[in-house]
Amino acid sequence: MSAIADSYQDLTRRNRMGMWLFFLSEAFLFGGLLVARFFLWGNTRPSMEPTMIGPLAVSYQIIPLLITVVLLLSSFSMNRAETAIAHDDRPTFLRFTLLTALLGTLFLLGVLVFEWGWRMEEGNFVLGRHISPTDGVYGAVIYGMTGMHALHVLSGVIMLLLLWNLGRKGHFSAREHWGVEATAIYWHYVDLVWVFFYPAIYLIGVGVHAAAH
Amino acid sequence: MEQGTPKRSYTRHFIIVSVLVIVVAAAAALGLQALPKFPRASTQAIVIDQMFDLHLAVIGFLFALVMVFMLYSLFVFRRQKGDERDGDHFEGHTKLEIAWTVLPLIIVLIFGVLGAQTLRQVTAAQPDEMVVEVTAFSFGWQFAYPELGVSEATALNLPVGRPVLFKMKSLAQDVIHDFYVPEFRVKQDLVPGVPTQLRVTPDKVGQYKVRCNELCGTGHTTMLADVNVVNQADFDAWVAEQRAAVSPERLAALGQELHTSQGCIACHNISGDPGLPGPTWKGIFGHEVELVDGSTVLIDEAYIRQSILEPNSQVVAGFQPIMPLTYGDVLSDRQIQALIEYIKTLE
Amino acid sequence: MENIALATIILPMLLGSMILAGLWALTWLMPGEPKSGKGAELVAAPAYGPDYVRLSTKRHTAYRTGLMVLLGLAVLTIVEFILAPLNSAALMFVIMILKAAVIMSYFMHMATVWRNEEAH
Amino acid sequence: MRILRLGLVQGLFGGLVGWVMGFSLVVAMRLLLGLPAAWKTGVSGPAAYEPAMVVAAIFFAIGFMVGVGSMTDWLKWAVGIKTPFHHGARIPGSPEWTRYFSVDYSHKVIGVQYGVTGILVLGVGGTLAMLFRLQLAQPEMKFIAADVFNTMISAHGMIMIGSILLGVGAMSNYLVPLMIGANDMAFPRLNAFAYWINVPGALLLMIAMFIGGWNTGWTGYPPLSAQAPVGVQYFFLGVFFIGLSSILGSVNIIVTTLTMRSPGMSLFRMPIFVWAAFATAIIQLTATQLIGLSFLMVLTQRILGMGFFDPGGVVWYEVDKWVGGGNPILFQHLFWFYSHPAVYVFILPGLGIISELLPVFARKPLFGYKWVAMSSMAIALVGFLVWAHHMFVSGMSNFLRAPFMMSTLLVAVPTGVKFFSWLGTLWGGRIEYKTPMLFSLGAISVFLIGGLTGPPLGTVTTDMNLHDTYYVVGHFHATMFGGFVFPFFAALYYWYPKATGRMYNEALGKLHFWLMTPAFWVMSLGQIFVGMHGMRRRIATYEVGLDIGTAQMMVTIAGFVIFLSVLVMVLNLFVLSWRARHAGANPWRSRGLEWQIPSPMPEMSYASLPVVVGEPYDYGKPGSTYVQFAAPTLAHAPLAGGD
Repeated sequence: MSAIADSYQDLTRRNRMGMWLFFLSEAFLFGGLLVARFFLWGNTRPSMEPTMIGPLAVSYQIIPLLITVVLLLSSFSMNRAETAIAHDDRPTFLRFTLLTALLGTLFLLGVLVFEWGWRMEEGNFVLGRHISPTDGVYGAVIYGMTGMHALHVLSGVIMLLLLWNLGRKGHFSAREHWGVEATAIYWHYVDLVWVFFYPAIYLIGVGVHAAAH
Repeated sequence: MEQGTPKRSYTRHFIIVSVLVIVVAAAAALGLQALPKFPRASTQAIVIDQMFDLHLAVIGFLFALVMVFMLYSLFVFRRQKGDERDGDHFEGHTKLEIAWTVLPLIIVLIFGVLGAQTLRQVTAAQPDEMVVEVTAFSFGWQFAYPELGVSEATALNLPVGRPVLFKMKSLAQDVIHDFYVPEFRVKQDLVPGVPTQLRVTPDKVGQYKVRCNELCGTGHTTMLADVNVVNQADFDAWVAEQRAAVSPERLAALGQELHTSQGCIACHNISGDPGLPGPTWKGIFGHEVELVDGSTVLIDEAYIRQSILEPNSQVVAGFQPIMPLTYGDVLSDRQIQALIEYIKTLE
Repeated sequence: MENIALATIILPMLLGSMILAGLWALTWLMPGEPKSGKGAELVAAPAYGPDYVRLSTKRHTAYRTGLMVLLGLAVLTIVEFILAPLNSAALMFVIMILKAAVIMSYFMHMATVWRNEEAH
Repeated sequence: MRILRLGLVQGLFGGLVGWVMGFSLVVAMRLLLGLPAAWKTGVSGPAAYEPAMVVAAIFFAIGFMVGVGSMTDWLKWAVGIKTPFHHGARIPGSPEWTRYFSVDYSHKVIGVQYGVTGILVLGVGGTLAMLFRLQLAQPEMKFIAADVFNTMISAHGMIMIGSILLGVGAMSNYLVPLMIGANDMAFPRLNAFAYWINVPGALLLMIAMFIGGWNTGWTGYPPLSAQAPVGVQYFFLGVFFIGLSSILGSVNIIVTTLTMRSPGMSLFRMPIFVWAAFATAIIQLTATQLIGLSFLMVLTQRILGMGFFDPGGVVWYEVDKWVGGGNPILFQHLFWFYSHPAVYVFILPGLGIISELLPVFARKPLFGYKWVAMSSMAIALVGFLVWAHHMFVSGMSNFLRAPFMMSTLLVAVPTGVKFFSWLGTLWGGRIEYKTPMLFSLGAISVFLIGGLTGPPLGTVTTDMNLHDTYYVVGHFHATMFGGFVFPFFAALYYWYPKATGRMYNEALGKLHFWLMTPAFWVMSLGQIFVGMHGMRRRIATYEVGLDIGTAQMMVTIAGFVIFLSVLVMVLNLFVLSWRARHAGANPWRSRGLEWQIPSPMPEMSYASLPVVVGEPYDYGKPGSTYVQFAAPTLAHAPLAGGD
């Protein structure tokens, strides 16, 4: 017996609803992390002591700000890509999808290298330039929040690359591009989470200093 | 669909059921009140038992209401053999629904208010409270009476009739325990890092047990301590006996524990390694050190006590005056003595 | 002190110029807009998804909306950053929610969830 | 080799491969970085390789899901291969029974898979309970060591919760599409995934018992769980995967309910069970994330040293005090934000089943349909605001106690509406006593015990006495049996003829009921009684002096009778009934949609489109119909009308 012959419209409507329910569900996960942050930190946050980037001593604040900008730009280019395929403009769609994936990767690198501070020291990987995950609740919450978010960015980047590959092979059109829409709203959702996380981690509260130990 | 029957009259049924409900409710309430009660031994327990009795009365009534209605329906409205007809067709009764939404709501609100009131009664500060510090560890209890100079008691001795304020903690590296004396009817968790408190006024002489009531690992079942509620004279005698029993070794052991639990360890290590914000404790007792102002001082009991109470008065050379000023409020005399005894042992 | 000076003056400028540079780069990457009145023909295909939600939206209008949203979010981010020293969590939350609302309504097309697309 | 082609077997193989891969990955990375292979020195066995064990468990689940084939279609989509949706056996020509051991997209197969797995897991949890009830039958018994005892009660708790979630999944997956006139769920592949992820989840829970166990109780409170044996990690991950199933399953239920109803079925013409399943899905969708998060936080605290709940981790300095120590109470807030609403996940579908069955057997409309439907939603919503009543004595902020007491007591109001509506439904009916009806009535009586013992626990002062005593155990088991176990059995008996086309043995069904119900009363009341007489929760033994030995003995005996009665049911439904008589399409003379089609149901339940034209429970109203069937058609089922 054949499948239920539901139209692409019906399926998209369900998919869209399912996707948003998934977002609602994830909102509780990220909300829980925010709750943990406010419960454990109260009105404090780890202060951002200046750090050396090349020869310049810069406030550590700049790195989260830079990666925030990168994520924001990626959201914009995602929107571009989606609008393009909605108008059957495949070359633009492909270009901006790839650009989004690139910016997403840049964001991930920003988190991994600058924010978490993974680096090689004497042949070993060392973690934590200004804070490490074992630094009490400050380290725990920062790594918990950025880690959970980075995990979602990573999956988003993978989805974008798959999307780009499919688009390259001629999938998606103005009429049928649920795949693009899903990836796009997922990507924006990841950005949306960062909208809450960035101030919660780096801007709200009084700076607290790491004890020498 | 099957033919419905003409509607029956229910007045007679309602009268019978109402009578039955009243009878059964009365019987249930009486029966529940007559259940054997666990002995009680505190004034808080009286309040709590009254609240519970009130609950039992309502439980009895509601149990009777639902069960009598249900069993009566099951018996009277059962289907006769071969009767294929449907029941009477009525879909609901809005006024009735509103009634059984609003009435329980009112009862619930009353219970909420009563609950809040009794909570205030149970937790209210009493005049002339005796402070008892309770420390739980895996898997045992320790009690201290800072006002009486008694520490490290393994059994909880309380004078009858005297309000007690328990200040409770679990050690920072330990797990959650719970202080529960069933006869007192109150309990409170002891959480690492979160000091808690509980008030009890024992009102009956007797021997009870503190029972750990939060799963804490292998020894949870046997994590008990004796509670002796005694009259004032016996209590005084016990205090005198305990005071005599304080030894430097026991104090040093307490000092070691305070070193971690009070956070001293963050700045003062016991290994002798440099690098922490504060001086090490290893091998300093009885030695002279240079202070920031260039003078020297002998590290003796007086100096240590002074350094804890007024940390910035005599700072050792090479260190910053950053030690918190709060330890004078946090630590009792005995605890300071314990730290001194501990430092003495670090050769 | 230097940190505060850095935070309040240099960084917003840096951020602003970065965003502008990014915008410029993206505009450069963008395909050419229809110069004449022929843009209307490009709209023949349903502009968004299978449900004709933005059938009437021309492509360059949609692009412009995206750009405006980006600008708005950038401005809000700068405001957030500059106002951080005020240490007002409430204010931060207002801005966060504002940004979230913008993202959800424009980038994520939240309205499409409730749209009943039986008319086709 | 048909057996090797079963999804289950391939999944287990994939899981094993994944486990080995994950374990070697971590060990290899450690060796590459010049670290010793063992993570911890001074311990032996699994504990020394904890991070490797954790990664291995995650890979185990992934390997299982890939091996079983529930991700095949998605992986194909990712590279652009279209996979047509099809019903029927995966491998053409293989017999019907193989479908139940492999990935299958039919919601009816998935429902049965959920149900059977649920009963199997129920058996494991029940066996554990029987073992430690032996220890508790008399004071000061010593035949189970304290550590083993702790692991057993913890495992009993979580395994039973897993089994209940599976049972809830069985009911909602099987019944919701049938009841709303849909041929399948909105996302059949997701549905299959949501079922199969339970299998590695449940397996991890059981493996956890054998790699050191865990002594934390099912609640897993840190700091205890941060210090517990390595088994606690597998417990966390097992719960995590079962939780993932809850979330994905609930997405499916909500979308299905909102978009796939038959024409004419407005929201207030849905069968009442659909309302209950819908309310349940809302809770599962949102709250489940929080238990996953809280367990993940302890997991990372253990292997990465992230001190969320470690009060000793004080390393920061602010103006004049040290800050940065973790707080164990945060865990309890996150944990109970799920685990209290979870209780409503367990009971709401059961209460829905009771409301569904009473009208059929009383031959009367459900009294106050809209009120019952709304009471489900009210319970679900209020359920989000009451979590801290599990923490009245936990040391949380004092001012939170009174508001949470108030909100907790409020739950009594919608629950009361349900009870009174059931009484209204029975009143004036023509009640027929078949096994499903008996179980519904038994459920009411048992749930009444559970419900009435609740308010003393919700009132702070009485809770200060009763908290974490056996009173709680009695209360909780009464709500679970009344809210889930009895209705689940009722549902099994009720829909059994629909699913299999055969009628179970009525006498054995009644025997099951008459063994189980009185035994349960004894057990529940006995637990409540010993709880009020100094019996703490989760203790391996108790003193002679408490004088509760007789009551404990009765509880144990009653427990064994319940266990026996469930075996009677298994015998009845799964052994004897294969040769039972045919049931016919509608043995209960029900008005429900699914009873108007043949039993057992065809692959495509509603080949002809059902159109709802009346109220669902209009028993006793001459000439009323609920559903009419359009001419047989294969055209697509249009979306819901109205609403």
